[in-house]
Amino acid sequence: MMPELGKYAEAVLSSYAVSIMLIVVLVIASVTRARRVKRELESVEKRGRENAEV
Amino acid sequence: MIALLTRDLRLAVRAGGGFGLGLAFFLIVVTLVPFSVGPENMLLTKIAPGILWLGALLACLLSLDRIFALDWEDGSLDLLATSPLPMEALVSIKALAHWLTTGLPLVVATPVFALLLSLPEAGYFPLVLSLLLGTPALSVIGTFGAALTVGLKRGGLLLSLLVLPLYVPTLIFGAEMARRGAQGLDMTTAMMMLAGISFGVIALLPFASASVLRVNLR
Amino acid sequence: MIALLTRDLRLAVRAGGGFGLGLAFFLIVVTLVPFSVGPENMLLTKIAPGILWLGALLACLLSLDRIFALDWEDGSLDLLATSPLPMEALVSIKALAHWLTTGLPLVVATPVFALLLSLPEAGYFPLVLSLLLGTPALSVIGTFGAALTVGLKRGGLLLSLLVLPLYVPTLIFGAEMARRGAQGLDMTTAMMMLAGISFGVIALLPFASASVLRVNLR
Amino acid sequence: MELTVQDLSVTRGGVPVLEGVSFDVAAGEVLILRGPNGIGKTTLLRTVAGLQPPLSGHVGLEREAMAYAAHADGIKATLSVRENLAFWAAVFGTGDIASALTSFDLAALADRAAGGLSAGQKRRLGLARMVVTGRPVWVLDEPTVSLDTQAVALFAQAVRAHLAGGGLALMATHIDLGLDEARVLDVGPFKAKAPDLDDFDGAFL
Amino acid sequence: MELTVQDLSVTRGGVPVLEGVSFDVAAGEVLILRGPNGIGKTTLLRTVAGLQPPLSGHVGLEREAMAYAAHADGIKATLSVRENLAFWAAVFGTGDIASALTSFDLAALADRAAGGLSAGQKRRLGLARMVVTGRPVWVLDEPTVSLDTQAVALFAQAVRAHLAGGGLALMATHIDLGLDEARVLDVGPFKAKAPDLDDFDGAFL
Amino acid sequence: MASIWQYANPRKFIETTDRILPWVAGSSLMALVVGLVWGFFFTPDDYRQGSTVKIIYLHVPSALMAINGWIMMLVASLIWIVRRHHVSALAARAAAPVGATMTVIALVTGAIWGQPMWGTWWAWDPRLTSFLILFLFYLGYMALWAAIENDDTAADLTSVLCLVGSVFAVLSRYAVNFWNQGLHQGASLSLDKEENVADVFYHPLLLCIAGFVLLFVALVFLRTQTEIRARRMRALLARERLG
Ligand code: HEM
Ligand SMILES: Nc1ncnc2c1ncn2[C@@H]1O[C@H](COP(=O)(O)OP(=O)(O)OP(=O)(O)O)[C@@H](O)[C@H]1O
Ligand SMILES: Nc1ncnc2c1ncn2[C@@H]1O[C@H](COP(=O)(O)OP(=O)(O)OP(=O)(O)O)[C@@H](O)[C@H]1O
Ligand SMILES: [Mg+2]
Ligand SMILES: [Mg+2]
Repeated sequence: MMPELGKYAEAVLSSYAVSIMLIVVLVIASVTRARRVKRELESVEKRGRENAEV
Repeated sequence: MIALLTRDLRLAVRAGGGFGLGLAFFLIVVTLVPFSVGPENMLLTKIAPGILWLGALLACLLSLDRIFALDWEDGSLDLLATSPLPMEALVSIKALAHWLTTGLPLVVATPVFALLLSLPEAGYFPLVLSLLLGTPALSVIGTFGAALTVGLKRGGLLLSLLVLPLYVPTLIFGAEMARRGAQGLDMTTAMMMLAGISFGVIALLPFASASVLRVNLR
Repeated sequence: MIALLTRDLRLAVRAGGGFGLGLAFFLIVVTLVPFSVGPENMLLTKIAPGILWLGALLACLLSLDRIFALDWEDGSLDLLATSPLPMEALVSIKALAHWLTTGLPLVVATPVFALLLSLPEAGYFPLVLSLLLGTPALSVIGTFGAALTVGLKRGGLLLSLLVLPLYVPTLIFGAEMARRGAQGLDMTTAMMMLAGISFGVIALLPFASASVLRVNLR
Repeated sequence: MELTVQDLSVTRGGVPVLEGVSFDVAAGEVLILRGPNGIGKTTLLRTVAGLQPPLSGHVGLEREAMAYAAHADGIKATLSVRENLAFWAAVFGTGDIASALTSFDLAALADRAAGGLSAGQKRRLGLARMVVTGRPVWVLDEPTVSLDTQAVALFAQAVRAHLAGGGLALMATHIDLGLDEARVLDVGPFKAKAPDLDDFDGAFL
Repeated sequence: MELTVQDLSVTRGGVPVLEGVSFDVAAGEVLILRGPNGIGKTTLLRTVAGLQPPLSGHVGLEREAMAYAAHADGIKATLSVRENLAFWAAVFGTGDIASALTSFDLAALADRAAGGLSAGQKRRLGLARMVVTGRPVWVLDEPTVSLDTQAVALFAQAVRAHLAGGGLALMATHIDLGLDEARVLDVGPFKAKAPDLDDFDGAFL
Repeated sequence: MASIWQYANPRKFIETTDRILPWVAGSSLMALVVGLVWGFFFTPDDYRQGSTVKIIYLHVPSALMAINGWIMMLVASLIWIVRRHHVSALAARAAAPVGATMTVIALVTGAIWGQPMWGTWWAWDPRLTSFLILFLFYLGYMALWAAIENDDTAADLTSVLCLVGSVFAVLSRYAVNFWNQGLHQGASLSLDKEENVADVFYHPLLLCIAGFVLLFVALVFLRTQTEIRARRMRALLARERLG
């Protein structure tokens, strides 16, 4: 299955590994931050509404 | 306007080292270079124009945060902003004062430092000319950076980081001109570009600086 | 003592760049060198160890005035001086905090910067080792200079000039060690000298720093 | 010349601190703002002086008519008292500093470096700076901090002279300024209220 | 514990400003220094606190017993109120900051960055710092600058608590501190006389 | 059809992007997977470069997006300066880390590629050097956003920085070209068919570029939403503290 990369295998594989890792880290960071901020905003809004009702 | 310029110059002198700070730093860089790369004359001659330009640029960079910081801290900048002086004039004068206290002394002192790094004789005139053309651009660009970061706690780091890439074209053409001059090659293209950058920057950047300063003083 | 160390580190982090300042300056020097001396790889390889040491030293030098200045200005230093903390401990901790925020990050980042200057592969380990041995000495000597000039208006210039000659031995042995390492020569003498300077300075200089600080706070 | 402030809301650090503040001060009048620590007097004065934008509302004079002084009074420690004042006089195009020096009893100190002055003397210099701006509207934040009784009287006298010349003044203080003719405005009632949550729009606020 | 000052002469910028000052303050007492601007109160306090050497005379307590606070109050703008106090408590080995927070009504502000406080709030923090040092002698220069009446009362209360705990205090001020039991010393009479011009001798003074 | 500026309303923006985000993200994933698998497994080696040619599927798209990201920030900054729509300022802020990551990917893959091809990890070649400068611009831009507390001030200042920085970036590009002739190959994706890379490499490359573009768009949408929410939260918390 694996294509024959010859003497450059190290270079090709490491560049794929590094790039994919960087992209994955960026995506994960963006998604988790999005989730966290969304959750926090909701709780802040909820707290604010409750306070406003009292 | 003249009042502001004389005050800034006077402050620089009184502070015991307005003129000196940049120069001292330049001296430090130049004297430490032989200790660090080793004392071979050949090598030094080769890197001399570049190192002198680098030293001048670093000396400039280091004194940037004083352009507005002190006036900001003691409230002078607020008052200057509401004074009859237009903001563009204010930033231009600040840049001029910076050049007079940092750039000009460097230009004047360079030949002496060049001696320490055994610059070839043919290289003196191009080097000084390139610094004379280039340092005003460094001051004006630096003033823009200082205006961007005024009022930020510890803006110093940020200032260097912001200004660094902006300094690259000036440094490249300036050092290239000095290097070609030292090797006796043709240097007109580099010189024209350097002069072009300087004039362009002096003519246009004060407007950008004034607008960011206005935002910062809001 | 630990409270002081954590406070200093925390302040450095909060200020948005305690760790960064030295590093950024290092980056600046290293990226600007090729622009100024030209892009030839051969030449860069030759001057790489020296330039990296020079950059590290300048980055150290520039952050020295922050060791005591801020605490002096807001009166913390007066209060610290009358606190139960012995003065020798105070200056040692200040030096340690300076090294942790400036020297250590430099050591860690050096390999990346060395790449940009195409340092030969054999040079990495000696360079990092020499910096690891040498930067503590730079911090301790710098703390002494900072203690000497604390409270002087615009002490920055004076500080650099005072510290500069004190830095020369460290720089010579450090750069020599890195250079020899890069060329595959024997480097034990330089290494022993560098280590000797570091240990001597760490063991003895805090007493001098403490005594000048006491005088300055009288 | 009249300073009209209408329905002004001011923010500090992105937080509204005072809202709906309205007042006006005519030429020859002085208005003193009072209120507990942290209520927002400093913020209000800075907004009126045009040093920061209001959240909403309107200040009826452009900032070119005003001179603002707070604790940081733009004094350079290495310049002498005379040089400090002369600089500001030159920038504002007024030129004359002799009257400012005498009205704050600074003549004897004129050639001393400003950095060597005592707290009260420095404050007097900061106030003298107001005089040399020649601006009709003075906006002062705690002007008499560190002043002794005699200096407070000098200050009151200088303010009266300013008013007599058609100027007006707005100041915040916790202590008695000796200006009995002044109107007083307590800013306490203008404290900003919590926001309406569903107003999620362009400005986010 | 008693603070005895004998025949003290103090200089500022090389110039003698006060001479022959003597007083003593016993445990549980507070002494207030008064005098016009520029007479030398600040200089005297710094000398007593051991921050500068006296020209002549003697201060009866070593500086390890004292805590000094002036306008520069050693507060880091980027640290929170709590972090600021906790640091000083750790350095002085006292540890407890809760009582300092409450006695200056700072509990609500405890997690705010000190840089964002109003002038009066910052002053309260500076005073709270005195409490956490645990030092018996407080030397205070114009402690109530920028404080509103309520905060001045808090301050008076804190000083009384300090005195009740066996401490003593020495302070300079121009305004009323609400400490009626305090002794007052006018430093005016101690003003240094012009030196004898022929006395050009060892000390050059 | 209402004006396009209606999306400058934060709520409208969030609603709209919420609807299209899954599609953009999904197609990006598909394009990337297909493109990369195709490129990695089913293309031959280049006769000169050997298997290293496979790096092109990461290197070129990321290099393109690094530049386009900056251009997008420039446009958004201009919109903020001219029309003062908060969403555009926040979009510029959201794009910066994505662009910076793309720059890093281009730099790293380039460096790894350079080792076998040129015999060195790094050379002060014009294209490489200007990318390093671009990275510094990204860093400075993000640092300035982070350093300023007031959001509107930060938006104003960063937009001016972006404008001025763009001018200087172009200037640097010419300066660097003048300074060093360089090793890097010229543009080979021109419309002029003669100069193009061989077709076998070309099609998967196009797919990868599309994948990177879509990835960029998806990330910017998501991050802009986050910035909007974070900004609203800061405003609410600040008000709450008033009590
Ligand atoms: C750190 C090193 C490098 C950087 C920063 C870099 C950067 C770039 C950039 C900015 C582009 C331009 C994309 C475009 O404008 O179309 C590009 C394209 C390209 N690079 Fe690199 N590069 C690096 C190293 C290399 C190396 C070592 C090679 C191979 C020998 C290489 C081969 C290519 C190729 C084949 C293209 C496509 C050219 C085109 O279609 O325009 N690069 N690179
Ligand atoms: N970043 C911030 N977040 C929340 N509140 C803040 C922030 N910065 C300042 N504040 C608060 O804003 C309020 C207004 O401060 P301001 O300096 O205007 O008060 P003041 O009336 O002048 O008080 P003083 O009499 O003490 O000088 C204060 O309560 C202060 O704590
Ligand atoms: N370098 C100097 N040469 C001469 N006199 C000086 C010098 N530096 C300071 N002085 C004077 O020393 C005096 C003492 O100042 P100090 O700050 O102690 O006064 P103070 O009583 O605290 O005044 P205030 O109530 O205004 O705070 C002042 O009159 C000041 O002008
Ligand atoms: Mg206030
Ligand atoms: Mg005083």
